[in-house]
Amino acid sequence: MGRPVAIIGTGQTKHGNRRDVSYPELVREAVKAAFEDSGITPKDIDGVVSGTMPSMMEGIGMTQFYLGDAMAAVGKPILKTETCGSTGMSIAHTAYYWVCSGEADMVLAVGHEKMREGESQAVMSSCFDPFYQKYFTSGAPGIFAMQCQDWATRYNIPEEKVRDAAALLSVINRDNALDNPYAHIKRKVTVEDVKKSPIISYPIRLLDVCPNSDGTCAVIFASEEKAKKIGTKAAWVKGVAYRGEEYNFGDGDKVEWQSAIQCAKQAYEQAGITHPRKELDLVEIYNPFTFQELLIFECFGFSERGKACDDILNGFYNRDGELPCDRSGGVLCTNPIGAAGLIRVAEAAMQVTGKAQDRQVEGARLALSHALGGVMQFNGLMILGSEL
Amino acid sequence: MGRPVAIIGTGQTKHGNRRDVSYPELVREAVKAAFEDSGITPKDIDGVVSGTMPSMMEGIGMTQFYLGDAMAAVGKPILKTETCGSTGMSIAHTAYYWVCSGEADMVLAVGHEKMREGESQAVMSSCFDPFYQKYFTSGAPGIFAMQCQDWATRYNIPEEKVRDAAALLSVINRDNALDNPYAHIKRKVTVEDVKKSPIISYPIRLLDVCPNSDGTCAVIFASEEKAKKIGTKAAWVKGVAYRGEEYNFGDGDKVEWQSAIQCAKQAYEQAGITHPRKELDLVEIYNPFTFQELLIFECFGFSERGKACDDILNGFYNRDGELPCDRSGGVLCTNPIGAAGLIRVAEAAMQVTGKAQDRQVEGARLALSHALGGVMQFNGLMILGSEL
Amino acid sequence: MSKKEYKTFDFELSLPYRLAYGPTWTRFFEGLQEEKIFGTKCHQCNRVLVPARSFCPQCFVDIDDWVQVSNEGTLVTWALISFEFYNQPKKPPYAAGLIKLDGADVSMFHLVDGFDMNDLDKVKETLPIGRRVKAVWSEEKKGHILDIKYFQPI
Amino acid sequence: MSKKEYKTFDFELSLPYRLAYGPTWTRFFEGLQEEKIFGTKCHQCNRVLVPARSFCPQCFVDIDDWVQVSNEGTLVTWALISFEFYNQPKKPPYAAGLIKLDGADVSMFHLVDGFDMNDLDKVKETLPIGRRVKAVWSEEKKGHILDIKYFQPI
Ligand SMILES: [Zn+2]
Ligand SMILES: [Zn+2]
Repeated sequence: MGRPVAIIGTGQTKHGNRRDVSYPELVREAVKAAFEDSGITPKDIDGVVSGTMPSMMEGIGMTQFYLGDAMAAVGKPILKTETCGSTGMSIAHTAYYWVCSGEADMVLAVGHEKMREGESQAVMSSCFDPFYQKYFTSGAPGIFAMQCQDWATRYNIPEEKVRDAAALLSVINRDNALDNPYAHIKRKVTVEDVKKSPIISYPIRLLDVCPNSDGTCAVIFASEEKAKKIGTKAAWVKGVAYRGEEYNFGDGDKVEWQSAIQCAKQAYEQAGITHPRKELDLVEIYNPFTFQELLIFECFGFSERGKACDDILNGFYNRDGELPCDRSGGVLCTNPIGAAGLIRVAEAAMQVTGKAQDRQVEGARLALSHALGGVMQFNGLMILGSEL
Repeated sequence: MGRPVAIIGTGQTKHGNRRDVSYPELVREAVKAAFEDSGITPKDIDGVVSGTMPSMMEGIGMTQFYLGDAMAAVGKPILKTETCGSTGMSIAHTAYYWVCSGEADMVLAVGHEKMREGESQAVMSSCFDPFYQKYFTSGAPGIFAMQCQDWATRYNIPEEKVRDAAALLSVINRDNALDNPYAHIKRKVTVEDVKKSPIISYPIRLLDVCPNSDGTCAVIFASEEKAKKIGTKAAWVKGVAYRGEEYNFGDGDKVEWQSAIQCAKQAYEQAGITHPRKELDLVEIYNPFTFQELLIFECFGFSERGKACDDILNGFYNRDGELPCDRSGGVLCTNPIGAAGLIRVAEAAMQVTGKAQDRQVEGARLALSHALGGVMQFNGLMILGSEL
Repeated sequence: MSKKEYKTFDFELSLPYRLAYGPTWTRFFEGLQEEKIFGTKCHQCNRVLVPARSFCPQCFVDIDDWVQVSNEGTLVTWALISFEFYNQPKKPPYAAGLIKLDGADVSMFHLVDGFDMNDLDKVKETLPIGRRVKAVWSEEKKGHILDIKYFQPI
Repeated sequence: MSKKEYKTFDFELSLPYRLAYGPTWTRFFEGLQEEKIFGTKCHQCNRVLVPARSFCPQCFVDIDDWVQVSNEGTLVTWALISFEFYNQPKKPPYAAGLIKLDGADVSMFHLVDGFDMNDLDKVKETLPIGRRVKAVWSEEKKGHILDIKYFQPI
């Protein structure tokens, strides 16, 4: 790792259907909140990193210049980073590298999406080559359903157990979202509600799936010197990793999911974590689909292979369990997709700085944030701690 | 500046109409060349940075995953950076920050575009908001024509002189391209040819304008330790800067062009340059339009205000002049737009390492590379030197 | 480059959008329907920004001080668009320009029209930099930037 | 969030494209026209990659050793698509799957069809993981991935 880098402030919009504001105004709402939270002003910022997944979601091909004013980028350098669903995490990584390089002391990272302005599944389908994969990906649910069936078969997990575990995970996330003032979907549901909701793509049902949200998240990264000078409680970056896989969905193994496994391995090494299940205080997993989150628990070493369902059913991932997952309600309840990865980072930062209010995990000192993108081709992580 | 960073190898495709290969194959052609030039293999790379302007140019919304295989990104972290016309420079900056941070020792930067696969002006128009500016930008030539008229009026430069200077600059660039094996347009023209070519957007004529090219450029950035271990002649990063302006075209002054002026100021400070006109050995300006390059000469302090025309007419920017410009033939002769900024970096690196073959500027030790983007909203620079 | 012609894949990508104006742009565009051009004034740098916006790009402060500016102004610069491209909003030749409306501190981007565009010399003669221009309104107004049909030399 | 409804701007963006297949994909897709599925073999990792490609994504070496694989293979996993979305290539319900063709070392992404998709239990019964499937060809072939109409359980 390079020189220490801290997160000194975060800001989020109220996420959801935000037809009440224009896209630049939505973005600025979170940017202003991040400045307020950190106690600095636009003048203090050395650079801005922005991103969506993809720009075409809102029909404007180069958002970083349409939104530059709203990100206080006038007179400053700006970078725009887009890596599909993992965009928000890549924004955080780019901002981190920039501060870490010594070329900037404070960088504003902004992830934004106004998914309700376009046809989101059609836009996402436009991300694929038209020769081959575009016909079969069928939006996100199709490929995630395939991954789930592959996983359950490989580890001989009974269909009913997978179904119950995923349903309970949906309930946990949705209950968590009730405590989150920024969350989009805030509705209490039961395991039975989830299991009876309409099938989207077997085994995925409506209540296993994230919504389309409008929203923005802004996070301010600072050097050690600046963070100490500003003096507010900071979250320290302890581990940063990202991995890609082959483009063709059929080339790789999405159960022994190398991009997830290897990326966690690197982040743990950097953070000095040897037993993630024990050492982490909470995790913010990028979880647009319940089933996939269960598999990720295994790939990241929180649960043994084939045992994530047992762990969730035993309360291990509950808010008062040993490793609370997505105390924010996760992507499952809020998905402005270009922001969603950065929201994971922001929520982890809020937790280790004790700013998470009603959703605070008591005594949280080490938190993992995650995002994934592509046809399950990319995984990225950032681990945050309360101490330098 | 952070720790020293070097460019240890570059690769380019033959640019032009490349319907003979698929987009991934076009990208890999340059990536392979960069590996050959540097003497390293994909295994040595810690990360990949990619970009286009914008992804939608080729109808594939997320090129970094379609092209990931071709960029040797399997099993590695990848970032995609897009900032309009300056994309290629932003890719270089992102790669530079990454190596500079100490989080990576070798990063592959790839800029790519297959402009001939889409309707380029229509795609570029899609970059604007549909409420307001989209109706008036009219592709790139319109706004550049406005900038030129504003500049000539402000400094009372006679129309004929501006016309002659721009025509001569076109001839210089086109002559230079004849020596560049990668260049797209390789055709000798005269000042009269330029002045008689069809009007695109007064005062801009056809031979004042860049082509639509397919092409890719790859550049490998390395830490000091790695560069020295590999031992090939390296180009060292001496200055890095980027500046944005307001989104609304009418808000800023595009003659006293702050993003260009401030960005040069920062890069010169970093590189310890006080007299750019004297100290630089050559410049690779992002020059899709002849007139604009003249104005940039002034904003960057090579020519006094209102005097760029005199300098060009006096041979100052000739290949054997005091400050050879775009010895590669520039964007004017080759414009795969997402690659074009990175080509400037690569050409500057080739010059200061003595690898520029027929277009070598003798004794080149300090070179400036540049790109711009947005509605003239962004300028970025990277200054390269032959010594650490 | 090989001489062999390989296959190409031809397709048209079509995507629908519904973008929110939000309160500030709704009010600005509703103003156009009433033949009024609104700016907002920044209390920090004292500039009147046109079109109206909800914050100042330079000062990053909220602004909500609405000012109606003149329908007349000065031509800062212009371009004659003579080339055609796919999806072009207007058929060439046409002129785009930056107009500094009386009462505004920044320029407005719009069309300049109302005279013959086919003779370049005539256009140059008609449009010296600094020429006074005024808004010509479309008959049917939709709360759209083209409710101003164009700016015409006066 | 305000209750007031502000204006929206509705538009459709339409862009045409002409993408080059290049030599390898031209040959692969021409193969489909002849009801042949081609892979290429990497001499470094010895994997046969389907669809054919010009280089190995893992080894990054050129590959040009063409291998015709079987039209039959094993179902690795599948999904039943039951929801509709704009621009969807096919009307639901339909199934997509990964098929490991005999002779190939990676799976091919395609449709699984040829039986009633409307009863989920029937679909699950018909498609156990590991089920043998074979390519069903379209009558009219265009050198397109859908020249394979779908893979059908055998
Ligand atoms: Zn102001
Ligand atoms: Zn191989």
